[in-house]
Amino acid sequence: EPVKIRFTLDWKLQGLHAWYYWAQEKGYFKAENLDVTIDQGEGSAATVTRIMSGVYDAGFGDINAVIQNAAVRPAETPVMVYMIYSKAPFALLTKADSPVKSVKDLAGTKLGAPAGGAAFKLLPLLAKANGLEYGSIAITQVAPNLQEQMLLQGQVNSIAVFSATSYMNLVALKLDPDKDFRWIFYSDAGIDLYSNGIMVSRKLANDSPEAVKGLLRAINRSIRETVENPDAAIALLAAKEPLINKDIEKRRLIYVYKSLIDTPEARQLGLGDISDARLDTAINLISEAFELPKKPAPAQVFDRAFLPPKADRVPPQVGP
Amino acid sequence: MNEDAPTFVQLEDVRLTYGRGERMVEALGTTNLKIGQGDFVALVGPSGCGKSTILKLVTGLIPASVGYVFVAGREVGAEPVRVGMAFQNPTLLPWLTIRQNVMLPLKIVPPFRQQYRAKKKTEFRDRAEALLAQVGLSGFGDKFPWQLSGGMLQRASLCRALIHDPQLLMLDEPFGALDQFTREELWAILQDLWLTRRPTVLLVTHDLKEAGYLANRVCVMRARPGRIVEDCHVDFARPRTIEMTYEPGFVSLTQRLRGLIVSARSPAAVEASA
Amino acid sequence: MNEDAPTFVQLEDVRLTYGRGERMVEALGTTNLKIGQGDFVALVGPSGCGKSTILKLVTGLIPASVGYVFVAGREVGAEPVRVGMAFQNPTLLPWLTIRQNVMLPLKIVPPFRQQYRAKKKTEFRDRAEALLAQVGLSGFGDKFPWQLSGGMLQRASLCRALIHDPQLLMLDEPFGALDQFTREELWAILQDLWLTRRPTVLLVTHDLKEAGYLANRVCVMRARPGRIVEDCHVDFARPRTIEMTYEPGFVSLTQRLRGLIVSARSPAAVEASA
Amino acid sequence: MSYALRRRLSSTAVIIGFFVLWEAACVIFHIKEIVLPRPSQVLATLWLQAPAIWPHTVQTLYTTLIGFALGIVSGVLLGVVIGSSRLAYDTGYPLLIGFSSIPKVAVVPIFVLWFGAGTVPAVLTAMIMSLFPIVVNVATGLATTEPELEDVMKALRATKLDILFNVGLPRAMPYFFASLKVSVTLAFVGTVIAETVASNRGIGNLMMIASSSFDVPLVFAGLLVLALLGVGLYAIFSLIEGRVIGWARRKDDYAMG
Amino acid sequence: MSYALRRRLSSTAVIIGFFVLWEAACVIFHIKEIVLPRPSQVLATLWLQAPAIWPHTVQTLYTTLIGFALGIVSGVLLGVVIGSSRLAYDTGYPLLIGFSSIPKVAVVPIFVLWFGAGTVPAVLTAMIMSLFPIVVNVATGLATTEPELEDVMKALRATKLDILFNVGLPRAMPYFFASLKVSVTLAFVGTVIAETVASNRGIGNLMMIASSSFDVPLVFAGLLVLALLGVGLYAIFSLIEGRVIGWARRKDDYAMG
Ligand SMILES: Nc1ncnc2c1ncn2[C@@H]1O[C@H](COP(=O)(O)OP(=O)(O)OP(=O)(O)O)[C@@H](O)[C@H]1O
Ligand SMILES: Nc1ncnc2c1ncn2[C@@H]1O[C@H](COP(=O)(O)OP(=O)(O)OP(=O)(O)O)[C@@H](O)[C@H]1O
Ligand SMILES: [Mg+2]
Ligand SMILES: [Mg+2]
Repeated sequence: EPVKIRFTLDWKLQGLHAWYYWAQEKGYFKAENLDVTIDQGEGSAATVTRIMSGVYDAGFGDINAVIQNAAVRPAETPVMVYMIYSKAPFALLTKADSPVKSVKDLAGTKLGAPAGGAAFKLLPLLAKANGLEYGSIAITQVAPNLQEQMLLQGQVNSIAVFSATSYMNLVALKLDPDKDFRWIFYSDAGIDLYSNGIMVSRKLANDSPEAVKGLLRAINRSIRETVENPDAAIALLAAKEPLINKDIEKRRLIYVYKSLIDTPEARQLGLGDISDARLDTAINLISEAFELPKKPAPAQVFDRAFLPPKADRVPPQVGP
Repeated sequence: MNEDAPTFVQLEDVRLTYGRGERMVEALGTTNLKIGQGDFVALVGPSGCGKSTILKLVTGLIPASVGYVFVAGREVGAEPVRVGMAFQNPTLLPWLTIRQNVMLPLKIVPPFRQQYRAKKKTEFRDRAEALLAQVGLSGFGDKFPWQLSGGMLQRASLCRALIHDPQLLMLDEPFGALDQFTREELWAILQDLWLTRRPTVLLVTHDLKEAGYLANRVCVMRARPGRIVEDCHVDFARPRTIEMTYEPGFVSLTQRLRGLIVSARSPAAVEASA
Repeated sequence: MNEDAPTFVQLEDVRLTYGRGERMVEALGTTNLKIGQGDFVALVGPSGCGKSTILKLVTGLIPASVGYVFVAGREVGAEPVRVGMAFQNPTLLPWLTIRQNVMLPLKIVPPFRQQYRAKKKTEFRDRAEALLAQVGLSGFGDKFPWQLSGGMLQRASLCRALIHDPQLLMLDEPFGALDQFTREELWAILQDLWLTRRPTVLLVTHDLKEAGYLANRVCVMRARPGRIVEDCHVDFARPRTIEMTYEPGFVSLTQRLRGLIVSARSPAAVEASA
Repeated sequence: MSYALRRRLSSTAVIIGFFVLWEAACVIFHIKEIVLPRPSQVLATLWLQAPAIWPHTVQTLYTTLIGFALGIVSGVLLGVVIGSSRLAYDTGYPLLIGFSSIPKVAVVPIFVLWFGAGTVPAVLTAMIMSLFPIVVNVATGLATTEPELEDVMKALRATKLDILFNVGLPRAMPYFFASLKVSVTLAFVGTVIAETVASNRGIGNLMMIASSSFDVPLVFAGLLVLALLGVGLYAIFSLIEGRVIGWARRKDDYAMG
Repeated sequence: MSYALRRRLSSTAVIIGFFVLWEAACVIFHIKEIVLPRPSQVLATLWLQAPAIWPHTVQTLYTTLIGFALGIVSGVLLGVVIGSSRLAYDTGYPLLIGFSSIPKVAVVPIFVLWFGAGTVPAVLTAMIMSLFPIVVNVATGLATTEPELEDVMKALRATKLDILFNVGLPRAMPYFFASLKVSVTLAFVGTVIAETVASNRGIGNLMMIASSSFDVPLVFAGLLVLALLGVGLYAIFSLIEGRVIGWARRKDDYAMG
């Protein structure tokens, strides 16, 4: 009989979630003898907590949250099995005409950051890596959904954002995110991290490794198919939730794929895999930023044993 | 007694129905009543005949369904007359002490109102205490209403009706819960007050002796729909005494009133005489 | 009348103080009272002397501060006795109609309680209507309490005290707000009821004629702290009539009671006689 | 009849006036759609997207009604306990106040960790949010019941339960209905908060989806739906209230003489 | 005295018992810290981090008190208007109910865009959240005032304002104090919600930071602080309530004979 898997997303329904629903609707999960239910999420870090609590078996969430938890509660922490965003979406966003051109220019300006978010937590490291006195930045803490508007209103000079979210917010505001704004990615300023991917509970990984493999096979296949057929993928999503804005979600899907998934590293290692050296650096950075009591081993965080063969994981070309 | 005094209270073809539609109840049939200034009128009649209703009409608590109520020559409510009322239920405000309850009219009614802040701890307080002492409640000023017995509450309520020296005094069975002796003492006090201050008084009572002792006129009502069927003048000399109530003249008055009420109770009999 | 009847109600060295600490009030001094089964006792005394307090003690509404109250041989509250009480204020429940208010005891008191659901629309309803008709309130069953006059409320409250055929009947000035005739009618009804059903009755009243007409014993109380100072037996034949109240024997009884109350009102005089 | 009609007309006029004012303010002060959309935009969105909004509305209403019903039952029970027992009063109140001072957004994730995302956390949140006002008002209503009314029952040797059902609760009804007005709004808030955190459907979910594509008029359409649902339930309670506690409001009737 | 002491002791015992039970449940059912930390952990965190938590506490308390005070004033005013005017009742209630059914999380961003991040949006949120229960209860209290009591004033030709101040408001006090208990908790919730959206200080901010580093005991320490603040304010109101509406609760006194 099929293995039951409760799967949690990182956020509400968006274009970049298309492949999960694709796999479900096309019956790929069923073909792997899996019974998957997909729930929307409350943040990529909460995915980790949800799986830890035992209510969920797998999900799409943040590897940095896995690192944080693995340091304290290694036995309960889920393990990442398929990296999707091989580049972290953390970025600083300012208006194109702003004097803030690099991290160094933040000195003496006002920065809006979501309280507690990783983009905020990494700021001291970012400052240090760029030789800037952290105390010289005037930080205002704002909820993520307010950041762009406060930037536009001039209440802050720059904001620390999730590029995938902010980019599309600006599009929705009928602004040109590429021309009117300047993006400073953390990864380009010395803070190179991984980000969201598929993680499963220890229990699932230990008890039903075949199920995990099947899950990844289905998702991997769906990623390729959705990226090649974005219109069909978004239409499938819209059938599920008619309220989404199809244009925006399609753009979001493509933007995320191009900027965060289809990276040089992914072309080299294949989708889903990572470089152990980079992960080690990331673990060091996170441990420092969050003052972790000890550094977890990379093997505690990521397990490539369930990945489909590399030939199946070649990043596809974006379809029409 | 004083037939030529100017009319102070006048009910002109007043009718009163409670409720609406099917639930409508005619409490008061067409009623006319004139009370001269400084007069003392008693209202007697069977239970539920509309005595309290008349008092509420004169005080302006309910509007007449038909007809007009005039007080001091103006339509009721508009006139600048100090009214004191003792309700059938001694509705003291439960969050105030007895003294505060008694002083309430001084807080509301001009001209006392203006001086209330200045005098509430001295003159007005003494005034309330003096009145309470007169009705036998000295020492109870600081109690709350629920700490008093039924009769004590009624006396406190009487004090509240009197404290602001009203020009129009409405008393709805003010002595109903009192024993005969307390009652007789209060009769004397009320008569004194009336003789010295001359307010216009409308008194509802079931005690014919009380009506005869206190009033200049006794109006007898019949029931359902209520109507005044008889208006007796009481001409005994003032001040009256308890001894007087045993005199034959007085006894025959109460006998006559009794007879009137008996016939008022059987509506058919009245219909013929009306 | 029936001196050897078993004691039904007994107050044994009862004292009652309200409140605590400085605000303490001694409402009832040491009081002893025995009432035989099926007896009819009236309590008279000045306002605030503790009559209502005694009724509440016997009904178990307040616990004695000192001493014991026994009803039917057991401490009050524990005994399986049907009690009917008419309070000094006709505290009808404002969210129920008059009929529902009157039927309330049937809903609560066994054995009626068990049959309430089955009979509330037939037998019990008729019973309530019959009782209401007896006190002159037929047609008012569907009204709410605030739609009735003071005297009507009092009569409804009396019906509520009687409907469940109580073995112990406590009446706190049940006729205070009624005119003399209605009152006399109700006296006759109450006497009939007593003669046929023989409940034990404790009646508080200010009307000495009422006490003499209805009761077998009249207890006179003095005030502050309240105490029973005299216990008069009334031996007129039953059924008594209104005419009887004009007979010399009766008049001299009420005169004697008057005298007792007069002396009870001046505590010093009583202290000597007690 | 004509009086009732006039009353209804004038109150409708004032309510429409409120929306007209809002529209005018947006136009006059050039308030951006993204800050506060005009009511006409909101209504247009509501109309155009109605078929897509409908299932979310049904979900939220369904969840809220269940949570609210549970809230009423447990609220009345707790209120009775707190209103009649000294010990429950002394301990129940601080615990409840403490618990209610906590924003439920912080509690919903815990429910999700126990029960998973979906209807259960939303029902629970609606229930615990709507519970407290009911507890407080029922307890206050019971505690302020006139002892004279209880004496009527005590004289009949009524049991505590008899007294509760025949005096305590009827006396507390005006309090209870007052608390329902507050509670029903809190039940909606609770459901929606839970839906924004953890649900695949419902107005809360709709608003999150709408706000992630910056569709502010759609967010406001969601808010408008909530407001309408709240008012609708209020109207129903109002009708019941009018029947049940007419005795406490007789003033109105009286004034018409 | 000994009675009061016993009462206090037994209620303290029950409250402590509640926490002991919680601790025991966590241990027995092996509840993970990340789902529900043990109270001992929370207390330890509270104790160790006290200096860091303190400024947040002060900020939240300060904001809440201002917002709550404004909420009381405007709530009573609105309650009086709705309780005494038919038109205000017919229009004010639906508008208020509609507005209250909207989760305030959705409204705070608008305040932030208007007034900037910081104390102002938090004060406003606390105010509008605490306002509604007060409005409803004051209005109900006024509407259910016994006409007999008003007649006492009307017979004295008292003005409407006289009646309001001498009968209406005193009569509505039990209702008012009941609503304060609900409102004070809502004021805290409002402040904290606004702080989580946009603020650099306050318990809401603290909890956001704590939860992002998965410091669940610190999140719960924040919740515990909120609960304690709520209970503290409740205790103060309780004292005032005891003095002001003793007349409505005389039952208690009476039962001791
Ligand atoms: N608010 C009301 N609504 C409906 N009917 C009422 C109302 N108030 C009084 N009534 C009716 O009006 C009639 C007269 O009532 P009213 O109180 O004037 O009588 P009353 O003469 O004072 O009687 P009592 O001597 O018993 O006090 C009664 O039949 C009563 O039922
Ligand atoms: N709840 C209470 N708290 C404090 N004192 C009270 C309370 N109830 C009654 N008293 C006091 O007890 C005394 C006796 O009261 P009670 O009601 O028994 O008098 P009563 O004989 O019935 O008088 P009345 O004929 O006026 O009804 C009064 O002095 C009263 O002030
Ligand atoms: Mg009357
Ligand atoms: Mg009494």
